[in-house]
Amino acid sequence: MAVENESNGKDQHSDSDDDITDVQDWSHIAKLTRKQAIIPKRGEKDYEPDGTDVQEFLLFQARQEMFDTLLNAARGSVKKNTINGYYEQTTHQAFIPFPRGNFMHTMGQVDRTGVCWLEFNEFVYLSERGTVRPFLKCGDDFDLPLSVQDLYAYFRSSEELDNYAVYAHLKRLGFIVTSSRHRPRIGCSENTNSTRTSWISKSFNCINRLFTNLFNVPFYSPFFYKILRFTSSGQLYLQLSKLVPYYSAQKFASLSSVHEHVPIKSERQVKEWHITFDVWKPKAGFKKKTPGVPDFQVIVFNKNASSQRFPTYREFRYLFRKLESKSDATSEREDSKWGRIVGKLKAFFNRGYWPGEPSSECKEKEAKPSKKVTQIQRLKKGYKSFIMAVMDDGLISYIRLSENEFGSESVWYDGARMQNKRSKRKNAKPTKMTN
Amino acid sequence: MEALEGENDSKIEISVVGNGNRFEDGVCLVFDIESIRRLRRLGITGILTGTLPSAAQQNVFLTVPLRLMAEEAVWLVENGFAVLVSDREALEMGVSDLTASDWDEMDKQQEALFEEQRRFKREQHFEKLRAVGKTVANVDANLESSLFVETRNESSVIQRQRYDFDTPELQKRLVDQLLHSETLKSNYLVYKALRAQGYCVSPGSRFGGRYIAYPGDPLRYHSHLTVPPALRYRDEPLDLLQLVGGGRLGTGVKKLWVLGGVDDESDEGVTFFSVEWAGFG
Amino acid sequence: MVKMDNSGLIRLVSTNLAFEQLWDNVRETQLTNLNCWILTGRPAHKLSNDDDDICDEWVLPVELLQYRCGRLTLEILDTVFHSVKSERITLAIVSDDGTIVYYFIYKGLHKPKKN
Amino acid sequence: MPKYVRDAYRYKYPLPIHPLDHLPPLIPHNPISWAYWLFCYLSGSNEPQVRVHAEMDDLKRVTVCREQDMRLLWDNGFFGTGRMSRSEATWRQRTAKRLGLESSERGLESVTEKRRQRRLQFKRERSKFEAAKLELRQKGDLACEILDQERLFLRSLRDKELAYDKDDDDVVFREIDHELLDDAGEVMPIEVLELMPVEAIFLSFALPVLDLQVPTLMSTLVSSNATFADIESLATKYVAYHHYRSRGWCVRSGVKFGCDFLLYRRGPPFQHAEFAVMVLNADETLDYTQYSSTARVVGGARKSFVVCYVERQVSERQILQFWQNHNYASAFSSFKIGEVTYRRWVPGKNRD
Repeated sequence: MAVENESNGKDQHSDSDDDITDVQDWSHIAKLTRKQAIIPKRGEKDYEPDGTDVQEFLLFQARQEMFDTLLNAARGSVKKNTINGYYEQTTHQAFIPFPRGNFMHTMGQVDRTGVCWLEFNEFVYLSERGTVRPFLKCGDDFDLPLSVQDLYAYFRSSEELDNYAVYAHLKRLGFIVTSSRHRPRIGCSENTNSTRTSWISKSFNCINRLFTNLFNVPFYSPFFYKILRFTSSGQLYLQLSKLVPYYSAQKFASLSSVHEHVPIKSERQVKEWHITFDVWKPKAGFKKKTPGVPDFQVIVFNKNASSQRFPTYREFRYLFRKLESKSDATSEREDSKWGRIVGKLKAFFNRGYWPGEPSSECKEKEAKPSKKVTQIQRLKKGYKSFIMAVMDDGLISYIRLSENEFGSESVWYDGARMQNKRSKRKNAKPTKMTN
Repeated sequence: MEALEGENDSKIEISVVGNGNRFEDGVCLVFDIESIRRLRRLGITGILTGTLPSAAQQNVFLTVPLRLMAEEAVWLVENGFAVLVSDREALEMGVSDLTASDWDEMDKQQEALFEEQRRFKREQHFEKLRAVGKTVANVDANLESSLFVETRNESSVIQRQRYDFDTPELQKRLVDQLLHSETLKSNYLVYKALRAQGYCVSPGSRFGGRYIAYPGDPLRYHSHLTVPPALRYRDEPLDLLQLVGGGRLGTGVKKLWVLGGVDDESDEGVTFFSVEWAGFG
Repeated sequence: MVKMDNSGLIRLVSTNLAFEQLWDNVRETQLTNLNCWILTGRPAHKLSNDDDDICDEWVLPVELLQYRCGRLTLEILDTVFHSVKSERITLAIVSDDGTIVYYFIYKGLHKPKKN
Repeated sequence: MPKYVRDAYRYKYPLPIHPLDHLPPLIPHNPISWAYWLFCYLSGSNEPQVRVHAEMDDLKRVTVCREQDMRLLWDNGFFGTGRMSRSEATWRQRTAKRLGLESSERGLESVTEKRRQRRLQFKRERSKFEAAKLELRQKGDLACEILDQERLFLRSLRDKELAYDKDDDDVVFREIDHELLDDAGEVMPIEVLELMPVEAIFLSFALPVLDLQVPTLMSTLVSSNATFADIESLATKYVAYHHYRSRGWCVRSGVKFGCDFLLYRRGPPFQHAEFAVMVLNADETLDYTQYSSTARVVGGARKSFVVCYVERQVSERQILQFWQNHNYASAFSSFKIGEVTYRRWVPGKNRD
């Protein structure tokens, strides 16, 4: 009865563009439920009602197909395969006395007696797709079979319901999703050194600021150019870049426990955000006990709830520090960490105030144009990130928010130097700028 | 909007999931497919959010519950089409009221459903055998375990309690809680004005607004308007940067960016202005 | 009601309309009730396929400063519509980067271009 | 997307302050080369001989009107926007061309205009089809065949629209255009280059380019009796502008995309802007609609959306004090930058 259609092409299609989710052509799913594997295409839509019978008929047909699909999709299983689950109101959990099925690889927890305990999210999800038959644990002799409506009535808050909607949305796509607080933590030694490191970094920041100011002040005075000379645009940029300090993004997983001092002197309230879900891409060897670092961490945000506001920067920083998921750029950068430090030192000594010394960065640029690609990727992707699932009255969209750092990436070019080099080369072609 | 609702139709039941006993930021849901059909005829589409058991691995086509915007729910209640029910309260009352005869009745209903399936399956089976020219006496052994056990959409327990909620005082209290902030109230006025002009209204964050408005059923028509949150008519300066962005947003997707102004000082309703990039400059 | 003084912008916009957008017959009018100025003019070509023909347009200059909020409210817009009795006015948004961008404003809910 | 730039030499320098890049070679075993080098080094200066003349009008707008100045600011880092142009001040050449006074290069604007006309024609054809479809429907036809025809036809039209048409240049000379000509019959230079307030600050406070006094400029932009909020609002935008400029980005206004700045790797003639930046205060939070609509506009133009947060590190009083003492460097360095990238995430595309 319950046919599962794994039509990947289809939902990617719909997800790929918001404009497309706007068009729902139920005739295709109606066919799908009739076991025909068809990749749906966009339905044709009209500009506005034109009063014709043809249009009326097309609308009638579209609705008919939609409601036929809804009415024909019975939820449940044949008696032989039925798995009963029982909801306990006091613990807000459910248990399955005789558990079996694939879902156990990624959901629930089996206790010593072999009973599988489900979080409420998991229970509702499995019931909705017909895998589990839900009951309310009433007494020893009788349990009340629950409907979907009953299950939803047991959500304790609208926030929990929003979270569930996101949970189910990701589960349907095959992701492995767990509530973030249930996952065993790796490396919880943060607390012990946090006070010390924050003190160190605080004092370092102070010294750093002092130096920055010392360098800055004369630069922006009229006498500055009487004293100093710049022999490359790079030196000029280096001076300019000293004015405004910037927050650096956490680039390496290993550094995530270093707590930077974040001054919270905001007049506004700073909300403590919590990660809602840890998410893993679908994979075969997933182990609930040792799940490893999640691929994504998700925060659910209801854009219309008056109790919720989009995070401020202070809240973002707080969140980024709590993240544990893999970030796009991490692995790629970790290898070259040392190389980068050495490079920076070199660049510093080369560029500094030594006149006439060719900037190392310039050489590098010309030698390895591929570096450009990674820089642009770093800037576009950023570092640590989380996914924000935005709930808009039932429609869920996702955004990826990543901590970024433009401050350490210079994209300046030294036109003069490039020109000189080019004129030295014999077969200098008309310039085609590629940076 | 097509044919209006008949006077005699019973009210559509909207379940509200709140926070404990409070319904600020509550979520409004409809579980009954027939009700959803009626809503659609009224020009209210809502968003289907539940897993479709026949295609449980996708998100394009979903089933009940239908989630309504608070605006939609309030509009339905104000126009007498629907009643808000606190499902949690109703369920708890219902469960505690269940008597021995209720349990028996439920058993009987389930058994009746099974019996119907048995009859149908037997007939089908015999049909098949007859086609190949065989007759077998007993099929019940396999049949019993292949009976389908259904988890239904709507609750029978909650339905018994719904009438307790259909009082003007209670409904007003729930509506007030759903529209508890100034922002929500203003947005509701904008929503109502869009409905009054015949538009079908959906949540709009996909297009960068609070609402998007369609000239008819979204199944058949492209949306025409993207509506950002309501503005104060008199004293809220327009954010021109937003307006430039909004107007530009529309040109690509053939939608107008519509500003709705709400004036506390007059009852003249909502003043709309439609914005579109002029195509030059 | 709050008034909106846009007299400083009027030259900027009328020059732009006449010599950059090549509009004809660009004139300035003062809306006394608002203490603000509005321009009329005739575009060089049809501005929208939905228009039947080239017609005179009303242009309201407003200022967009990135570091300060503006003064245009819906009430002011409404009053301008009342004064000019036109289906649409064109907002000339003079931004602080030196550019002027033009946006149509229709009173009420308008249909988007079919095309 | 790199473009072919014919006169890249014109844009040799990324800033109006040029490095001393013509120093003689240093030969280690030749002391005379050292002395000569030192002489050149000391006698040179990065400071320009003549400053760019800028004016502030009654609208508190900073403009540059001399043609050589406009050119200098554009060529050396793409500062400012021509008031009668989309970016570079090209109005005078374009107008001379339009009036048939000289045959110069076709300006970018006129190409865009031709395209626009084509587009309108395409749309007119499309609406004819729509009308035909409606007519068929009114007769009860399901309009299936005509749909396919329509698609083919419209596609061919669109291809034509995209093709760049080289021929028809028409001279348009109107009555009023006489006002534009001087006695010699040449187009008068009425176009000026306008600088964003942040550009004006950068070119006078950070680099000695404009002939404006920094305190005068500042007190014009925010009047002397300004509140802290006014000062902070300007400082916030400036600090963000300076941050990106000093990393080498060409920073231009993002107004057309509903955000604050656009970042070009080198400048508009070279490639499209890669990033669009919204500048916010570190404890500011907007209605979600504002992020999502901006993200959509920016995403539609294939740019990455960055929210740049500016955090104040010292007390309001301290900053006011810096400001009143004209210690702008300290005031600006009392802010700290943080960045968050905002991208759409599509679950279906992130499963494997």
